[in-house]
Amino acid sequence: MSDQAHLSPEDESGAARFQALLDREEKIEPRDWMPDRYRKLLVRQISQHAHSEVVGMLPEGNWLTRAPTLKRKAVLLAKIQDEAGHALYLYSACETLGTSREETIEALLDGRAKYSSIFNYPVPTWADVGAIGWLVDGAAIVNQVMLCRCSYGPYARAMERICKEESFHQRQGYEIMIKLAQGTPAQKKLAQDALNRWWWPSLMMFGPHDSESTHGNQSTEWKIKRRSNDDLRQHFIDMTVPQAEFLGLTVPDPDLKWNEDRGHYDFGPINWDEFKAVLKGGGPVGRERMAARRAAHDDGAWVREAAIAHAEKRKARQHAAAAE
Amino acid sequence: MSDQAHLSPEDESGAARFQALLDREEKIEPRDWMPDRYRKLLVRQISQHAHSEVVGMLPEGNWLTRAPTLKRKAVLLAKIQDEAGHALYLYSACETLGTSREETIEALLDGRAKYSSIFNYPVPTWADVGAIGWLVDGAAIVNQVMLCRCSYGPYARAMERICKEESFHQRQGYEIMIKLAQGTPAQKKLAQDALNRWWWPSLMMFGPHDSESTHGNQSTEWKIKRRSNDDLRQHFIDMTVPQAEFLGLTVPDPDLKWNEDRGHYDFGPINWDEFKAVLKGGGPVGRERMAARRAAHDDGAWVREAAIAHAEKRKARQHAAAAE
Amino acid sequence: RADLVEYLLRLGDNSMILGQRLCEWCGHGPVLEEDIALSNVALDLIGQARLIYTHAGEVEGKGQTEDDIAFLRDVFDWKNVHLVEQPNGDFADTMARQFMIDCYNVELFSALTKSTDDQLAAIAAKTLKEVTYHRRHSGEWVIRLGDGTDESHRRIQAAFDRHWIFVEELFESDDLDARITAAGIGPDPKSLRPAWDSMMDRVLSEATLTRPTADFPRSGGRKGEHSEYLGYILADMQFMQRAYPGMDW
Amino acid sequence: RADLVEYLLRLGDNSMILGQRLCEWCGHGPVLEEDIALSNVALDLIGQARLIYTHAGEVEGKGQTEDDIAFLRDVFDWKNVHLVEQPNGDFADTMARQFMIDCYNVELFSALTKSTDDQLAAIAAKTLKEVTYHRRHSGEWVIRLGDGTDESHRRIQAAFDRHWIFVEELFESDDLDARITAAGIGPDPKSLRPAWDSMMDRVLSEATLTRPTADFPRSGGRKGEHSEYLGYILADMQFMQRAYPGMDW
Repeated sequence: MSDQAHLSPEDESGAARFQALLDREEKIEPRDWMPDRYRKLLVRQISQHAHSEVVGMLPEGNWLTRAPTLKRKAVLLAKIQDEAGHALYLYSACETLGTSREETIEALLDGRAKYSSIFNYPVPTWADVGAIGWLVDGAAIVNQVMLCRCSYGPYARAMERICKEESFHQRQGYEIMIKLAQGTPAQKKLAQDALNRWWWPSLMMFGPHDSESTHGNQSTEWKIKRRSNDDLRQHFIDMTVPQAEFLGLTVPDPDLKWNEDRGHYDFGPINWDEFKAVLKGGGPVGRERMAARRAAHDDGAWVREAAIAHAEKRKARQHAAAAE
Repeated sequence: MSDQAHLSPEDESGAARFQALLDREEKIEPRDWMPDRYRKLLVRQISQHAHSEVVGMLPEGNWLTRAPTLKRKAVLLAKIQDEAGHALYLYSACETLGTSREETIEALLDGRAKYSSIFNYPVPTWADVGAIGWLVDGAAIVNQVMLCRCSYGPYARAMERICKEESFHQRQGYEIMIKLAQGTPAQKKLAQDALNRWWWPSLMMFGPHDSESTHGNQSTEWKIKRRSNDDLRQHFIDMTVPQAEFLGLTVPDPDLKWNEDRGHYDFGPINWDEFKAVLKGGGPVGRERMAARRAAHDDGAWVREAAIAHAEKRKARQHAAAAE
Repeated sequence: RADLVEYLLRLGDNSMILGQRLCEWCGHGPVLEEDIALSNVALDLIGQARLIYTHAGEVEGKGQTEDDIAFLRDVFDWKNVHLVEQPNGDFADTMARQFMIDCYNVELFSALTKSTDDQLAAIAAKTLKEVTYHRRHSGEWVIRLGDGTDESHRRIQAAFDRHWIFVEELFESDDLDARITAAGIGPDPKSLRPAWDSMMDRVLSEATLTRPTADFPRSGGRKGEHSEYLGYILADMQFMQRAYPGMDW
Repeated sequence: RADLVEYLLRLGDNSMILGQRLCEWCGHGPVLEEDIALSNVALDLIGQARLIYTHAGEVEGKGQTEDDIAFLRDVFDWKNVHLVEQPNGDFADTMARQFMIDCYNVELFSALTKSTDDQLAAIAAKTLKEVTYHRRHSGEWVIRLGDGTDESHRRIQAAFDRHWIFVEELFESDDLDARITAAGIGPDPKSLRPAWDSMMDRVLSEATLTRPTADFPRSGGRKGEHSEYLGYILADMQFMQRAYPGMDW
């Protein structure tokens, strides 16, 4: 049964307007009529994105206390702070769709909502921090640049703000890689190892092949998603391979080579079994990530309650004072 | 009112025998009659000694994960293991006096019983581990050698076993100091710093001056304590100063010098205010030590309960099997 | 000059170690806004340490960089007070510790804006703005927690009780302080106490909390005497520079 | 020869890291006897690592000592399995982890007593006695906790559930294992599984526990892939050798 099947007359005019806005490439705004499934699809995607920012603080946060220089420590702190900020924008965007931050976070903590499974890989060395900035943030940007043109106004606008900061992060990550690649043999090894571990998971960030994607079509029709997974992935590879060459590092894909005819890099088959296993099983450190988030939430409960209680007390006092 | 005041006829013959044993330098055994205050004094002293072994595991335990070589790590592990063993002997000695290990430990955890306040000083460097072995164990041995001749049999025998191991510990500690003192300038500095910090607290381990000692007299009469605090302290200093000289380290006491007439080292005044403050306030890390012990006890409660429950189940099953 | 270097280390080490401690909160805060606020404070503190260390390196004139100073000294060469190396504990512990040091820093850096050392005065002017903001933030939380629920009141009171033994050390003076004060470089620590006390009393009272007392105050941090926590902090913090000496990052 | 060195590191690193983890228990055990028992196990494990590393250094022939091998390698050069680097958790976690590795070690070192490498065979003979004792100790605790109180049953079951994802890795084989097996130096890890399974099943059943299943087993430790815990373990463990390089202790 499609959304159209039981529309009231009012809804019908809303639906028409919704389609007209889409057709004219104008933004849908919170108070506009929108199909239920459009709303759900957005909530799912935006909240997943928000959770990814939050969970994404953990792998890098790991290296805050161990960053090799004070400058790197400060830059990393600022980056993680930005990520928390991004999560705030995105939770707000979710709220414009009628889902509170509390509900959204509940869904993460009880396992109903997902976050990017890229954060379920461990970050054992400093070079990983560089590789995450370079590759993971790089892949994220490719996605996010597209989402700046998404049909839902608040999401598109949040993405614009996020993209600016994210490209700064990507540059910082690449800078870490440059330092390592131009450094001692030990540093070069760190860099190459990190590239070896993060290359394929980064490619998987764009999701399954278009032929297997479940939400792709509807998302594209509604102009939430404006380019296909495979298209975005190819774009990322084309952009990143020359960067790896500049670093003097080897991309861990023997099939990788420039295809003059296509004007793109050809690349080897992706191990989708691993992708599915990580999605399903939480990946090497998925359990640790969720445990950390749950602990933060549970340990913080009394703080949040105190803040509310105090705000109420204060309000009551102001009230009493005003009444006198 | 003295113990003698309300002795039954039976007690009186016991008291006579007790005194006779003391006079003949024979040991008092658990089943012998003994004055209540003798028993209490012993329980106080032995349990304090046992607690010191237990709490003493913590400062050095700190360096197990950071010992500079595998050999040192192994030696330190063995030493701390010995200390736990000493505590077991001593808790057993206490039990011969009618006080269970549980009661004794309760008294430590609720603050009624004391432990050596030397363990309330922090152990910030590896050299401290050496200094503890050399000075703290060294001072302990001086005390313990005397206690091998103590009038209470089980305590004296526990002390004999302990003394053997303890002198091994002291030698290990001194060996650490030798390595440091013969090492690089950085190592020498570590050694000298540690000596500076541990010298005076070690001297305080022998307790207040004889003129101020509260339990000294009675203890001496009953042949628990066979040499005075000041006497033992002097012995320790005479023994240790040449060792420091051999190391090429400077004892942090400008008044220290050999007194040909006395045949002993003269030394400067001890800061008893610090001693009292540490005793009273728990010293720099007393709170942390007790918190660690309480946490170990509380976190282990379910384990101890499980062991008892299982033992009972097993016994019941054996019973049932036997009854069939 | 050696005095000035030593004095700068005392200042920088406080900021450095507290900043390092706050880094541990990252991703574990009670609410996202606090993750942001705490990392903001950490960022300011580490920024302060960098400026102060760089200045110290220049004054010393032996070519030591901010990183040499932060990553190549062992425990006994650190001059921070005990308060900043205490574990984060729960959010109340962190906020009590923070408010205590923030109040101190506001008075200290306010005095340092008049330092005869121009560079230090300039650093202090920048820092004063930051620590004033920190104090507002931590002070608000002290009030919120003190005058919040029963549980939060209990926790924040316990946190102050636990940390009060570290107060005396903040205001201890030694010979170096005397020379620094005489040279007009920095204030006598003792002189900062009345303002600290009155700010503390005001906020504790608004938070319906009781001012604790301390029997056995800690001391000696400025001379390199530290708790056992510092060694573990440094083991993590310095790992990369120790394991990969002299490399560029 | 490079194969043998690599293989020895895989063996030694397991003992080393687990021994290091057990050191953290010191002074914090649930009862004094366990403080002694756990440090005894730790002592054995560290002793094993020392023998194995020394042998590896000799085989390699580049003058590396046991300490060079233990203290100068960063995360990616460690070959231990994930299981041994897991945090101690509560006593149940420690005992579940211990029993799992003890059962493995008994089978492994039992096979290694027949190694064509004489030195390794000698080490294995000594080690086998130790790990057999360890297995008895941890096995008794598994039974005691499983068949103890409701709480202890719940905790030890949860501990096995948590650690089960690390089982597969113990029995993984790679090319190196194939060559090692072919040379008669050590057993094929896969071949140890049946005995491990049956011992595990016997004790779990006596402990009234359920054998868990694992969806997404960890792997790769032998190739240098590790959890984020190992870096922190090494930061503490290696601090002294990193901060004071090349000195005698």
